[in-house]
Amino acid sequence: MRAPATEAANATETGKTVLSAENISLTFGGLKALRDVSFDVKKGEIRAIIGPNGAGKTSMLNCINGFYHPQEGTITFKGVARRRARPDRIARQGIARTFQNVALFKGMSTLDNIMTGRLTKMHTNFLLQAIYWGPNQREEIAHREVCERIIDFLEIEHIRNTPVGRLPYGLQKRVELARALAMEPDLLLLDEPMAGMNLEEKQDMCRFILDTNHQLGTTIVLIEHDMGVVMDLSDRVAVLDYGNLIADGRPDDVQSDQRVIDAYLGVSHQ
Amino acid sequence: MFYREAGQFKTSYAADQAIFPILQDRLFVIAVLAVAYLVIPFISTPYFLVTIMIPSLIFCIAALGLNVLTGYAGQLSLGTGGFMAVGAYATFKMTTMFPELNIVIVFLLSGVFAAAVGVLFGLPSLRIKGFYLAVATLAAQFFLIWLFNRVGWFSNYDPSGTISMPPRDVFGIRVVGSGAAPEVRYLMVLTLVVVFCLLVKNLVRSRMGRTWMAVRDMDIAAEIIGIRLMWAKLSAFAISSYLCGVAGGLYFAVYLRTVETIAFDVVLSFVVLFMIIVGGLGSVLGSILGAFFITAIPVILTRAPHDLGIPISVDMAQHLEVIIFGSLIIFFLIVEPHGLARLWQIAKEKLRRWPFPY
Amino acid sequence: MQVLFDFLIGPFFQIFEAPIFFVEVVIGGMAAGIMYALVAIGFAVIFKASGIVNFAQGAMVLFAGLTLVGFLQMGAPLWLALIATVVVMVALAYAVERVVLGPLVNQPLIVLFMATIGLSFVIEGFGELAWGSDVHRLDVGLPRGSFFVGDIMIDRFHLVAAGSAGALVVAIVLFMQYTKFGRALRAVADDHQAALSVGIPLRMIWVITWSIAGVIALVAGVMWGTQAGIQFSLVLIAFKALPVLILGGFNSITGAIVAGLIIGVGETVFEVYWGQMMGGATENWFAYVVAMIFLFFRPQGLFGERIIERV
Amino acid sequence: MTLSFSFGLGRLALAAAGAVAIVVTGVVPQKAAAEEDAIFLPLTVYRTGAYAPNGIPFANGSRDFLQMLMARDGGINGVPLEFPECETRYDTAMGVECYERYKDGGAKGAAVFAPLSTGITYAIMELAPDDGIPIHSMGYGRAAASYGKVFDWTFTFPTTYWAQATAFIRYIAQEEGGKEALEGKKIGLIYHNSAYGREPIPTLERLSEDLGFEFVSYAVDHPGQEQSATWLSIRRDRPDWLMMWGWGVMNQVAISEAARTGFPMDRFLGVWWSGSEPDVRPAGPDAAGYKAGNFHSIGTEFGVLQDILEYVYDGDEDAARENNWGEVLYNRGLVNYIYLTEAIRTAMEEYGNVTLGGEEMRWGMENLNITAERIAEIGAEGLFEPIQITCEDHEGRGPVIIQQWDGENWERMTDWIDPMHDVVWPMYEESALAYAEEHGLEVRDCD
Amino acid sequence: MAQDVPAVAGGEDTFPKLLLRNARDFTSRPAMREKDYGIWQSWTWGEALEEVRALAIGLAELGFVRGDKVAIIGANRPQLYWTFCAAQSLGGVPVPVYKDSVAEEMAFVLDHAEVRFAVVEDQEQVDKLLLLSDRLPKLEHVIYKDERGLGDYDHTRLHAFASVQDAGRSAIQKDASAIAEWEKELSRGGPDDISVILYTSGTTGQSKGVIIGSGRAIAAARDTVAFDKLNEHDEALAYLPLAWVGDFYLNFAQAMVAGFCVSCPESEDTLLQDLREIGPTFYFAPPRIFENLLTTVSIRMEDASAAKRRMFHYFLGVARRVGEDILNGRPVPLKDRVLYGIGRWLVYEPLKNVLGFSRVRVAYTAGEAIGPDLFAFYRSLGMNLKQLYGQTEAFLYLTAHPDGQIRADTVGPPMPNVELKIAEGGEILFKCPGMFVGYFRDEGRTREVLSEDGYVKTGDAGFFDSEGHLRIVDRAKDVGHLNDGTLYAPKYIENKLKFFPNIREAVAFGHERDFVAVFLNIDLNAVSYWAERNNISYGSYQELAANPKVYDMIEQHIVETNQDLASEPEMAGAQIHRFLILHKELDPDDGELTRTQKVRRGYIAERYQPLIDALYSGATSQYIETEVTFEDGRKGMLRADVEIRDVKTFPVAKQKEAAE
Repeated sequence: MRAPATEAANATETGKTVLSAENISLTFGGLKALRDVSFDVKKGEIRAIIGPNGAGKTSMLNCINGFYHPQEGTITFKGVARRRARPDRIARQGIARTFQNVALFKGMSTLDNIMTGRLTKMHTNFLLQAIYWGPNQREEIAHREVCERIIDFLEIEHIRNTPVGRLPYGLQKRVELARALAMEPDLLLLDEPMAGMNLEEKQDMCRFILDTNHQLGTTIVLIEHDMGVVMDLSDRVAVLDYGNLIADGRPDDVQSDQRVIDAYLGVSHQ
Repeated sequence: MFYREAGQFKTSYAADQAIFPILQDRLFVIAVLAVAYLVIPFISTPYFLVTIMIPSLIFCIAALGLNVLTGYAGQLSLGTGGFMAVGAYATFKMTTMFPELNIVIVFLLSGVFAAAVGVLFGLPSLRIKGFYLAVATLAAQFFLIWLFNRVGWFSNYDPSGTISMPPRDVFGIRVVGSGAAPEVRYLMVLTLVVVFCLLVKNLVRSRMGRTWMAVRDMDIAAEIIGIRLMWAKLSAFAISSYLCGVAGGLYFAVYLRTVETIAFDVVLSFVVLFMIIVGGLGSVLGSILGAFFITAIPVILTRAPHDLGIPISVDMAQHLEVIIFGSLIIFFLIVEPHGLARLWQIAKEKLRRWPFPY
Repeated sequence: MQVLFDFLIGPFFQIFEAPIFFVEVVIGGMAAGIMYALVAIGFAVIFKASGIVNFAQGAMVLFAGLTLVGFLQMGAPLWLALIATVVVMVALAYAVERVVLGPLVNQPLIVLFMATIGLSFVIEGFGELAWGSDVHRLDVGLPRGSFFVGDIMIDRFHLVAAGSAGALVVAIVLFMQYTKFGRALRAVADDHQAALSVGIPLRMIWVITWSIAGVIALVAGVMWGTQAGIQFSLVLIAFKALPVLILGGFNSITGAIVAGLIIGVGETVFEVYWGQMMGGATENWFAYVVAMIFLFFRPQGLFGERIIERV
Repeated sequence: MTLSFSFGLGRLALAAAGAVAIVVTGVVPQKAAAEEDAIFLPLTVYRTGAYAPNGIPFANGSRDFLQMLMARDGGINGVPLEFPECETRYDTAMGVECYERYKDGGAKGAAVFAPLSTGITYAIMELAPDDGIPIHSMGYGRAAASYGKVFDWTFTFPTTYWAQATAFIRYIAQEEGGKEALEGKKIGLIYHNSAYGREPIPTLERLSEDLGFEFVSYAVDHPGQEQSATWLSIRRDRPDWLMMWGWGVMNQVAISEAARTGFPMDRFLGVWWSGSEPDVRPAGPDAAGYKAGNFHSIGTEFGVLQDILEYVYDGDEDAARENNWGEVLYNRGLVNYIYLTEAIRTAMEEYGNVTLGGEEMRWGMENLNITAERIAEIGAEGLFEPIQITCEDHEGRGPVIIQQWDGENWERMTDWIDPMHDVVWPMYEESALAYAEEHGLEVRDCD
Repeated sequence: MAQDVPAVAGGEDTFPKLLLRNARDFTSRPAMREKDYGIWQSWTWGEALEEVRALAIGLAELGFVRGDKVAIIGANRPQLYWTFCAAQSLGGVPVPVYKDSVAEEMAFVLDHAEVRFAVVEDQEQVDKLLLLSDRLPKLEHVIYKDERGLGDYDHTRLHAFASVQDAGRSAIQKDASAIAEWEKELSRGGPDDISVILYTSGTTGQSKGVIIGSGRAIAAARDTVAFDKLNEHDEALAYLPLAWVGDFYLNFAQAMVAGFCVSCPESEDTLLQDLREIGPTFYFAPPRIFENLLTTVSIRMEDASAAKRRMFHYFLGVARRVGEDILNGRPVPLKDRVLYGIGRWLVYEPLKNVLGFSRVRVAYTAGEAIGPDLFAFYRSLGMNLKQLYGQTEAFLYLTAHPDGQIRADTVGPPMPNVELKIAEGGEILFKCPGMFVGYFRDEGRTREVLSEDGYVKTGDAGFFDSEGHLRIVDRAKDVGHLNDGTLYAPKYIENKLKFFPNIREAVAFGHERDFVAVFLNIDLNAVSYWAERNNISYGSYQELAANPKVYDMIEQHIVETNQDLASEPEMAGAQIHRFLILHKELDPDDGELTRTQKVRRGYIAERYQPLIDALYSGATSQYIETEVTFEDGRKGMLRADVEIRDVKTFPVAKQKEAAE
């Protein structure tokens, strides 16, 4: 296998910051999900967030894509700071994500699901859509082509027309990634992309994530439990524990950080 | 059995995305249209046209409308009757205020008013979901009916609040009102149904349809891929109500000719909802099948004792009809909860795979 | 200007001018609300156990009323007629479970909802077929007439209705709290799997739920029937119960009572003080509009369980 | 998806059967199996649904009378009658279906339609002229249709809602001691919020202007099971008299509520559709004193009812009572078809004793003249008043009585009261001409 | 329609010249399709010319010169077919290589063929070549079609297919005369050019590079195109291995000559679906594929409702009884005609449609003997299935069934312009228009296969029957004798066995032995289905194969076979006495089968020597260890006790029963 981490990391560490979250605190009722977490993502890197269950990893992603609104702190994306913004606006700014528990549109086929990723890029008005032939068809076809390339990229041709509800879990995750890629995001958030997969599926998914990062140049933030995967894939790792950021750095450094070992590695690998 | 798909391959996305990608389906649709246009008007009795075909076709449009909202966008609505009433009264007001205006244009415009009202009553959908929304839309139903009852202006101050359709011609042919031949009315409605089916089908296979379905299937995920929920839901309400409005106009002007508000009461909302459930949610074909099924079955059941020469009293027959109709609905829901369209789909798949079982 | 005054301020003058009358209006509204709630409770019980909005509740009210009247007309004494009717309602519940719910288990709720509408047709057709379409006078000896407390007129019948509703709620609550079935039923509401582990078959629970709803329908039928005779229109009272139901939250029995009172009072006050200005007959939509506006701020209803969205 | 595939074919077969049924309905000729030469009188009835309690007696009266004619006379002047029933459920769409189903029935098509619902009347009034079938909306439907110059195919005799409203006012004036006494009185109307219920409002508003009484109205929406707010308003307003244009359960609830809230029942006056046995039955004795209008008498003493007892029920009075014999709406159904059979006789004078179609029937109705002698001949003396229809006057300006519920039975309590024809006829004309204008109809010349 | 068929017209003697002609004559007719990105991407002949030209000029820019060899490795892709033509246009020689060859084989072929260029499909092949690069000093440039995953590779010797084409296109853009130059280069080609070198894997020994001359290839293709009246309206599906003569012949040579359209499936997994979509009019498949399809059909029908199954089998019966006769225009009772008509509507046409054969006008099977029942099955459905017999050295066709003279037991009369003769000992010798030039860099073996009078030895034994049809008995060297002198043709027996759906592979032994015994492979699909219905649980092929109930069932099949053999006097002596079911499936990766799925008898005999000994020693079971190669190249040991059974045999039928 190729070893992208070292080579690519050198290339991207100098990349400019695409997203920075500063002093984020998020509270639900009395529960503090995130405490004063600061965190940045550089262009072109694969950034991992790890931590034990309930450490606030998903909450962090939810803050980034606007599903939660942190009580304190600012999130700056592509140089623009924001406090409260609806998820759809943030999606349009170029952040896509996948979910821990697949959030596909169950009633639609794989292709249609991926096509929904293109919705924000389609512009014909509804009258033209109703007439269909003409501008709308041209637009449909243009975006279909993009989606077909993604289908090809993720090797899901054979399930193109299958309703996603009938797909096995591993493929659903892949379709979800496809949908996110269809949005051509600048920043891709992956929430446990490999959860519940077998070894072979995990390998495939790793390959797709790397290919996405390399070939499409997409910046990726991912949450993952499988330490091996995280260490292989990511350029930098942030470690959360009980809503606190306890370590942040290159995989090797993080791995050897005592606090991390105590809080996370020690717990889960004893 | 009838399908010969070998050799029907698509060399372009345009062909692949066609409404009927299979040749045999295209031929079938053409045959159906040919029968509808060239055979039915000439062999049917006026009774058949007036009591089954015309109302069924009109309900096709209404069901199509509700299906856009409920089947595609996932917003349950029981306000259909109200939106149809808006269309009916708009038709009446426009055609009496502007007698020169082509009646077909009046029909098409009347939906616009319904759409506006639909958007207004669709606002709660931004917060409310499922059955709660269904009941909330009943507010539209009851309020609108009350409003038309109450405000004399809508009925041109008719003492009884009833509106009746004055005769109107298109190209010198009487299409509505006194003297309009059933065949002409039928053909006009049929044409509108064909056009609207096509337009809706186009919508649902384009961006709009996918937006709606995304919201239907998982609104959170829809939002996160950049869909504006408000816009998506309200557009569904608008287009749904537009179609219901047009259907309401036709229901009034072409089918009943004279209506009072009770014609649009909540029962009508349920009837249309029945159509799409029995026909199939999220399916244009389902709207059509459902409309015909729900319209025609009671008529057939009512007539059955008479036609079969069974000597039972009308009240007995009516009670039996109600029971049978209710049972049929339950039966169909049990047999195929996804509606007649799914049944059709299964039949088609079976024929495509024939002689194999899978 | 005048219009605005009439609309915004005038009615309040009226209220202050005749406070006694206002009290009567409120009482009348509460009475109406109790009547709505009687029907709504039936919905709530079934929804709580199975998530189904049972549209046939109206038809069940009619059916229960018709059956009771039928037995009375056959010369049965009241107590026997009541028992016989309860037996019939339980049989109906059993039949419904066998024929309709059983085969539709695990289907989307909208399908079940539609099935109950079909069921509604069957029940009403069957009821009419069996007992005829006529208006039947129902007199089970409930007190009639009114008396005055001070200047306020109070209807004896309303007191009875309120009492029945209260008793019904208490009975249901006791049933839920202190019987095995009741506990199972609550478990079902939370989690079907958990219910199975309680050791009561799901189907049995459904039969019981629908039987309870049948008994509630009987009570509602008696109340409504005493007022206007047992007749087909009873089916339509389901529409009066729906806004109560959503306002209260579909699965809350307390909610049904409270919302019934709110809607009853709200629509009566509105009709008396504002409705007349608008031409009257505002009750039908007012209830829904109140419910709708309310839902806009609290989408799960008054007592409904909070909907928490997670990703 | 766990579909059983073996089940599939059965399902498909079923769906196919449905489709076939639809097609068969359309293609099988709609021919009623009946005698070739019978006069075809389809009866649109509603024996089911929310309004069935009122529909059943009416339907029975109509049916029994026509059966009696067949049994006693073998028809009319030797020409048999065929009168199939068609259930409308008081629903307009179903009524239209009935109309379409039966309009071409029998040898020469339906001779006349009595739609028995204001909604259906409105709907088929638009259709009937095209088909050449006269409509008889007896005491319901569009009041302005009395104006024969515009509505040449519709007949409203013997009277209309508008006329009745004026008759009520005349009665109230009588009770209060003259028209002048109405000045300053408050007269209320509680009405079914539909075309039917709103019919009298313009007339009453007009009269309130003319006679100086205060008119207040209370709308009750369909179906009208909950009227507590309405009755609280009534209690607050305390009208001196209250009229009711109610229907179905609304009647029963209103009468109960009136009794409950202590409204003086003898000042509560129902339209003729709110004044039959089913309406007062649930309130029972509490409703005693309640009054209602009518345009025919009640009771069983008339010759024609006795003939029915003899020819239809073989003298079995219990069986007859089971079928509502002698009840208010029973008599009304009967009177309806006395009028129509008389119109047939009139037409036969012109066209001979042959099977009549709509065209001939219309002539018969337009030239109908039932004299007192003729009423006596029929055995209906006192049941209704003589009437004459002309080209211009499709109403016949019939008079009205008031009846009262004594807790057990309805009793006729007044003599025939003439409506204020001078008030309503200009209104008929105005409304009819407006309709003609809107619909581009020609106004006939009746001179 | 027929007038466009350039069977004799034109003087094109190289494929590039044919391409020019097609681009001229059939400019806007489709030349190639590929299922890609969800639709059938299509190229007309005009577009194909442009693609080939761009590629050729691009190759030339890379330094491709006359005489260079280019290896072509990958699945059936239009780009790879274009490479054939582009190389030929520059006077180079395409050398297609089996894409699933293991590194060793590939290294041999590439080295032996002295390739300078390789055009491959994807990363997998690139990786393989990079791995072998030390051993292939002559290989200079590797061009890959699919860029996926190759972005980070060192691109000094690596080129994307598109970039080569782009280079060609920009060369044209810079200097329009590049086209003319290319066409000039192209016209330098002639009939004596080497059109292609096809490495035959052969059933034994090292691969041989069969040199096919351009003029001969085209002459052969012209004859066959005329024979089957193929034209530019035909459709074919290219799914056979690129390196096999059949693919080059059918989908390149014939397509070029006739101008028909060749479609490439999306992937192997979607082959059946793609076949169904395209619905080819001209179809070739080895018997194995037809057999697999029939097995699938049978299995799928098992799940149908009883009524439907009865209907299905009833009408298949009708077809079996009268189908051939009706299609061949022989008199048939009216009732059967009517029944056949109904059957056609209810079963045959739908079945063909589902299989993708609705439009088939001409279908061939070859490579192995086809079971007569199997053959009859497809024939009776109304599919024009024929057999042909040919060889790489002959550039495929030697004999084929002409329309109307089709018989299951023969491979037809010689094709036009083919000379056949039977040598003593029964070996078939030929001379034909497409005859090979020689084996590349292997004079010795070239001489070996040529007879003194210039005929080529096929190595097959056969004879002509009374109607002039050729019958193949077996590989000449495989035909043997039992110890008692009885004629023993292993393939004949094996084919009979293999016709049972439950038996996938059979290897018969008997030469110079006392009796005939067989190794069997069960068909995992069919038997596992059978097992499921008979409540037999199993964990692996091995377990299933060893199950006594499976043995019982297979034994029954063998008894039937013996019964059958007993009825044929010539073969009756060669009944099967003993059999065993192998504990593993025969696999090309283990060298037991050729890449074309033919049994390597000798190797198997060697590998399973203990089993053979046991067969003839009378033992009832035998322990064996076998080395196996897994998909990823790892090796492992498989150990098993294999049961051996005796089978009932039958006395030779005294007199032949009347024809059944």
